[in-house]
Amino acid sequence: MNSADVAWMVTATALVMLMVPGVGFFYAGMVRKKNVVSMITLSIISVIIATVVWVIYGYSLSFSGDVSGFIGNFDRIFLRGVEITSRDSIPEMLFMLYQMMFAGVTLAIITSAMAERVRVSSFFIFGVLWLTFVYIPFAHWLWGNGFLAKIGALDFAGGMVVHVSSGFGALAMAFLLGKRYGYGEHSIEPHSIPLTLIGLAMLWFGWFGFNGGSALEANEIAVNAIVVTFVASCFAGLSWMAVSWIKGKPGSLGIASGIIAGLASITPAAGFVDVYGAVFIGVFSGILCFAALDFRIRKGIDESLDAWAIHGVGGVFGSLALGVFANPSISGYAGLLYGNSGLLASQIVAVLTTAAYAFAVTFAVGKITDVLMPMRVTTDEEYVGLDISQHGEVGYA
Amino acid sequence: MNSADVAWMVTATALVMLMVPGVGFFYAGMVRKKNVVSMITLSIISVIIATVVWVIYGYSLSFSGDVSGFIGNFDRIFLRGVEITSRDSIPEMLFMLYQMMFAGVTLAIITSAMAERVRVSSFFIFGVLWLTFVYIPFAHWLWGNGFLAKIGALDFAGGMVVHVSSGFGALAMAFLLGKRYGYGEHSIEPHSIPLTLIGLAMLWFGWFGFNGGSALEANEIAVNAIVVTFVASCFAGLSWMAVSWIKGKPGSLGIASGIIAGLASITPAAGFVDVYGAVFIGVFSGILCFAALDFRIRKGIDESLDAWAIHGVGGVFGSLALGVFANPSISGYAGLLYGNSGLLASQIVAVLTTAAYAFAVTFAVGKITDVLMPMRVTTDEEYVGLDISQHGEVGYA
Amino acid sequence: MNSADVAWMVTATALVMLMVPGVGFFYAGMVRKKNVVSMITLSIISVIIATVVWVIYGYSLSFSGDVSGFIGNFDRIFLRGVEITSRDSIPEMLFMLYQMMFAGVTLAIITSAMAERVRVSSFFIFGVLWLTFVYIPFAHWLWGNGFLAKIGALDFAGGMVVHVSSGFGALAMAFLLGKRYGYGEHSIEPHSIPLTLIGLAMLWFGWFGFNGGSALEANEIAVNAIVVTFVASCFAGLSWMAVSWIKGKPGSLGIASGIIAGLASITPAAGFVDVYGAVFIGVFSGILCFAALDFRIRKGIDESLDAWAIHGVGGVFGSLALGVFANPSISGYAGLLYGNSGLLASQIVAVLTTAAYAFAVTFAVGKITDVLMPMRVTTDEEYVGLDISQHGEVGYA
Amino acid sequence: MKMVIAIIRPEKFEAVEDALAEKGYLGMTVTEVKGRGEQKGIKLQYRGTTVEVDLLPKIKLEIVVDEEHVNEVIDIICQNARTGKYGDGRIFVISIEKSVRIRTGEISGIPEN
Amino acid sequence: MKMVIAIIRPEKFEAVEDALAEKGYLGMTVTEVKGRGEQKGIKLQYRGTTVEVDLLPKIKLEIVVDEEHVNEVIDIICQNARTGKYGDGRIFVISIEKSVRIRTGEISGIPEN
Amino acid sequence: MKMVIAIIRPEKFEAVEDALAEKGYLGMTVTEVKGRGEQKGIKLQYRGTTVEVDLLPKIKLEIVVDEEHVNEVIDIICQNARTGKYGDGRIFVISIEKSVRIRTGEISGIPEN
Ligand SMILES: Nc1ncnc2c1ncn2[C@@H]1O[C@H](COP(=O)(O)OP(=O)(O)O)[C@@H](O)[C@H]1O
Ligand SMILES: Nc1ncnc2c1ncn2[C@@H]1O[C@H](COP(=O)(O)OP(=O)(O)O)[C@@H](O)[C@H]1O
Ligand SMILES: Nc1ncnc2c1ncn2[C@@H]1O[C@H](COP(=O)(O)OP(=O)(O)O)[C@@H](O)[C@H]1O
Repeated sequence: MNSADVAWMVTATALVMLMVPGVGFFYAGMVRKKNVVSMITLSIISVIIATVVWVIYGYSLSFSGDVSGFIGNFDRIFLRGVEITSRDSIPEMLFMLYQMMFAGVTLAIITSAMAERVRVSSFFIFGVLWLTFVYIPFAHWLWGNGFLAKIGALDFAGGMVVHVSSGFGALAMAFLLGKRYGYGEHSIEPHSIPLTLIGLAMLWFGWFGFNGGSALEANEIAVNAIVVTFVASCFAGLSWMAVSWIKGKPGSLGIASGIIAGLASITPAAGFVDVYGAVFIGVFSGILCFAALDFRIRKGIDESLDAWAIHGVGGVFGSLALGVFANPSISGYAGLLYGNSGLLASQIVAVLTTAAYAFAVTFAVGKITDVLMPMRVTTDEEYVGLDISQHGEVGYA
Repeated sequence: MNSADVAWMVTATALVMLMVPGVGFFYAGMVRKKNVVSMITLSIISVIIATVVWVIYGYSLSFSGDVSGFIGNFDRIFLRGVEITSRDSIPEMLFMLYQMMFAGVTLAIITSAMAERVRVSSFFIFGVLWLTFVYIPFAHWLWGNGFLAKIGALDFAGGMVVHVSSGFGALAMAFLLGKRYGYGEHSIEPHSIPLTLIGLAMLWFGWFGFNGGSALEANEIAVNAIVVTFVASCFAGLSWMAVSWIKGKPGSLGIASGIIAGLASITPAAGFVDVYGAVFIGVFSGILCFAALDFRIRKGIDESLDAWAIHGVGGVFGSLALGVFANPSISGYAGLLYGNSGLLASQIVAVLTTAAYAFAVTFAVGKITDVLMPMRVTTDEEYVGLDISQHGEVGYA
Repeated sequence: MNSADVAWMVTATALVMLMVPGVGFFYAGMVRKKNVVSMITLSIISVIIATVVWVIYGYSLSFSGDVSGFIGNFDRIFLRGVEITSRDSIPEMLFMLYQMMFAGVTLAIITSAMAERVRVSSFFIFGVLWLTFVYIPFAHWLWGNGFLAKIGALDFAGGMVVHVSSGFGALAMAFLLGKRYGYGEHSIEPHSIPLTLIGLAMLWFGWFGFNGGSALEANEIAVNAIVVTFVASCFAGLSWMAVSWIKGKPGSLGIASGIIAGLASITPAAGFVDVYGAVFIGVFSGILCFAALDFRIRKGIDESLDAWAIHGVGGVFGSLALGVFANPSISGYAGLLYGNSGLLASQIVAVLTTAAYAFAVTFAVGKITDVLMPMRVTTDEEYVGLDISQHGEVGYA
Repeated sequence: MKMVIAIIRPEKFEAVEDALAEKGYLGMTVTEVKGRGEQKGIKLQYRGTTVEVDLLPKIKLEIVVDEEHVNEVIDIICQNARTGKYGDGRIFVISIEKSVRIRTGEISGIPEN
Repeated sequence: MKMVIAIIRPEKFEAVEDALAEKGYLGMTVTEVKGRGEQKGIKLQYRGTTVEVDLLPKIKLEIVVDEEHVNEVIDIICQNARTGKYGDGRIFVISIEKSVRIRTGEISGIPEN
Repeated sequence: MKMVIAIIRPEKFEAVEDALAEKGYLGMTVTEVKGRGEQKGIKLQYRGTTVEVDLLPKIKLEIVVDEEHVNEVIDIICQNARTGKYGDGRIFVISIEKSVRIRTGEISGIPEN
């Protein structure tokens, strides 16, 4: 055990944990006052569900062994045999916890598409199923030596495992659940931009642990990861602001969305690209995700808080971009720019597979949940708001 | 000096520091708008008082030497001789600072019972007395090689030193100060659940430093501590939610309370129990603390923000549970489950001693303060709110 | 590369990053509801501008080489040659990122003087110019082996580079921009004290990274820095509260301001003074900065959120105080108290130089910006608020 | 028709609301307001100087009822909002000339004066 | 002069505002209120027990117009605020005795009753 | 008795409040509202397009006084709330039929019309 690595990874784990309520606040500020409690609580519930699943079988199925490239085995069920100490770097128990937080954050992100209309009891069922049939397979495929890892696809900190899965999953859920009552007819305004920006602060801060910690050691890859992560986020904030400024004013929610777009996009690449790649990924992710958001609004799809446009599209873009920009001097992997087209090919396969799978299986999982217990509240419950109808609480007295 | 341990403990100290305003926000969201500033400020003042006391004599009396098991000596008064460097692990100066934050958090927790009615000037007197006559002795008894440590009682990160002391202290103060004007007659609703949940986020995040840092090194105990801490908190959130759901709806404040109950309960045990112990402690702490809260409401006791039901009862439960679940493979200490009944016996003695002492001496300290300067504001001051009457400020314009 | 140092410095970098939105929330709570988004966004924009400038030429001009003591060279332009690994301690790339956050925070602090009246587009121009002509020179003079470093002036974590520069810069901008419409005639009340205190929490927490990280290693200097930082902040909060209590009530904003005053004042000294020095610096900074604030209000200067009174005056005071209190047993530097008058002399020269330069050049930079694009919004835009007029958003629906 | 405008203590709102509902007075519109009474606000002794808190939070109820029910509504409010201390609030009655139900367009009141 | 007081659904506010502006009715004062209708609130079935949500957020508009425009204003509001479901709200008309423009001091209305 | 309803700029509220108190008019109820004037809102030139800010924050005062004091109250408000620019606000006077002090139950006004 290297105590310096432990020192960093314990911290990184805490940082990722903070992202869970971070997602909650980020989303909650953008919904109406009557759903603020619901929106934050869905994130908190997400990490609770993830913890239960992870401790029982999630970790084992993701990271223990491999069954023909598709899924892990049950050797680590109930965390059997997961040690708190190790010969080198960090103990498996710490790795387990760190990965658990990722599962929690990912489930929290997908609540975007359920905003202001999901039944809380059904969300428990959905959460368990979704982690089991989408998140855990993805974690295994890319990080548990599953088939995507075997074809050489790379995903440093979750461009596909976290962002494509939740982004395309959210898109599926938006189709399944349908629009919020009155969506498109009257404006549904963010009720508290400061709350959203508090969420942004937590996410931006937590992302140091998310990407920096994915090096799993306090080493040069961690250093590179946090540098490119922060640089990409700033350039993305700037480019989103610039393109949105052309049509109107530079809104804070636009800058915030750009920052998250940059963060999501650099996530898969943070351990492979250098600062120049980060600037490129940052600038283009801001533009691309803005266009995606614009597209989804024009199509009238109520994927309410844009997990798809930002995380989904950002994750896809970043996963492909790393196939181009991976600089062998960082981690040894070369992208197209450095004369290797194989990586980009693997990335394309992985992105297509994960995006399609996430969309389809999330839809199926949502459908099954809906049959077991309706996922959407009644019109009356939606009208009075989920805070009262689902939680019996009022956000602000 | 081991720089990896320093790296972790500096971080852990910062994390615990963040819990101080965290307690403030957590509490402040649950009081009425007219007392929001007061509630946050009481926490800030708590750490200020703790710092002054700690630097002058608090640290010395807690951790320097031992006078017949009951109290330390004055050798480290004014931090005389506390070094910023050391041969191994972390320097004493860092340990001193880390412990100082604990004193601050503990005093902040006890403000639960003073919510919406305490005179701010009296709180300064109370704070100094309480730290001197309750907190410092407890820290010495359990962590400064005092008599409870000598009989073999264990308290990893403050189940008794922090949670029993502040929880039972709060109960005493609730009796001493009496109910808020109108308590039980008209509803006193939380004015901002999002603010409470921001506090929750800080507490949950900070607890990584609170329990993880109590290993004092970046080692396997720290790893174990953060794993069991997080697992217990999630299971406790879930069990509290479940039992409260039976009677009504799964409120966010219930889930949040469950999480804090789980955190408080696992605190004494985090360095001794394994994940299974954590699941057990988590599940039962949620149920037990819910029952305690229910009991105190039925009794009409206005221990306003439930430091007793959550921290007090959670701390007692966790301190006893470790006597059962302590797994020798973690830190070498065995509980009842591993065939050792001695530990549980020590824990029972320690819990009874600390709970009774905290209640009685806090009551006495409160009474003395009250004689020196009334602890409760006038009815008019209470009616207009402490923000205006104590601080001359209005929370929200 | 020392992985323990990396572990700490990666964390410290994240902590300083969190201070950027921290400044935003701290300020935003003190302005009117109609400018809350603007105030937070200015901080976010600050770090974005700083990142772009830093990556392109800011880092190079600050820290690469030296052109006759006044400025660096272009060798590190576009971060050319900045490595992610190193033989000892931390890699240059991490140092670059850590310093980048400082530039961002400093620009955020100066927005105090622009509150509720700055045109967002002009702020971009101002930001680039100000970093180029004020911040970068200062960083070079004191930390890049520039002429102030050469005469022996010390600035541990930015008393002059960060606080004098932004504080005196803000004063200049207050003169340049003039008062807010209606300032002094009707009250301009803080719209959300809880939001300000959330900002305070982030700043206080982040300052562990700001001062502790300035040791650049997880060593005894880092330990000393966080201890004296926290102690000074508490004593300053207490002394500000005490002097303000004499005239009225102990407001939370006063305690918060005192804490920030203590933090700003200890910043230049944190690696050189011991706890006694910290207590002294803390107590006096609270009193001094309170007096400065009082003075600026009596003079009718609308330096709206008191960057000058708190950061400027605090930075000056702390920079001088270290010339007195520097204890050679900490880092080898002796102050007046330890019989060395040379250090104080250097500090006086450095403080006078930086304060005068910051004021004059910021004024010039502001004037130039104003010519290029008016820095102040129109009266109508100010009347409806910057949130609507600059960002097209409403903070709270 | 008359509109009964009552300004009451926030902590008495629940009691008033329930009492009105019990007697069948369901329709009402509620606004959070601040009020200053004729005795000015509460005086806080503070280190010799007296600080006056002028504006205290109140709840304003607007209840439109037929003329014959005005007195009953006033009685219910008075009984349930009273503490007997300064600040209990006021009830004002004004005349409604016309009342329209938006859902149906039906005009349910004819000007009475 | 009359004051038209309309209590409408928040989500219909924009439509009403725009429709009024289009017809030249610009002046208005808007307040966020909560309201309980004559059918009480919404009943949520919840595990056997029924939870009633009494007070729902509404927007109150106050529009002062000359007598001859009252009916048009009422019509515009009704048309744009109606969903046909319970909770659409009410319009009340009261008489204004005097109206003063603060900017100029000009008194633009003479008591009409 | 009359109710004087004044809609003024938030930044003028303090001045009005103090001026009223000085003359002995203590009782009042204050509501935060938003208002649109007859000139619509403020027009912001923005890159060619004009953005109109319709609803600006205002403070609504409701002051119930005896008939003979109405004009004085209006004068005080006008003097202290005026800036001379659009948006200064309006004062409306309505008739109160009955006024009850909840604390005592005393009915202090008799219908006057
Ligand atoms: N003349 C008035 N005009 C308008 N509102 C009033 C008037 N007098 C009192 N109020 C309202 O009634 C509330 C209670 O008034 P107050 O005089 O304190 O009560 P009490 O009649 O019990 O002494 C005030 O806060 C204010 O909102
Ligand atoms: N008698 C009343 N007095 C005052 N306000 C009323 C009254 N009746 C209804 N309202 C207001 O109108 C709103 C809608 O009333 P409701 O009866 O639900 O509508 P509908 O007439 O469409 O059934 C209520 O929320 C309340 O604010
Ligand atoms: N016809 C009206 N009905 C109700 N309120 C009005 C009316 N006209 C103006 N107001 C209120 O008065 C405020 C100021 O009106 P405005 O016309 O801008 O002022 P001025 O009379 O100084 O031009 C508005 O924001 C609105 O709240």
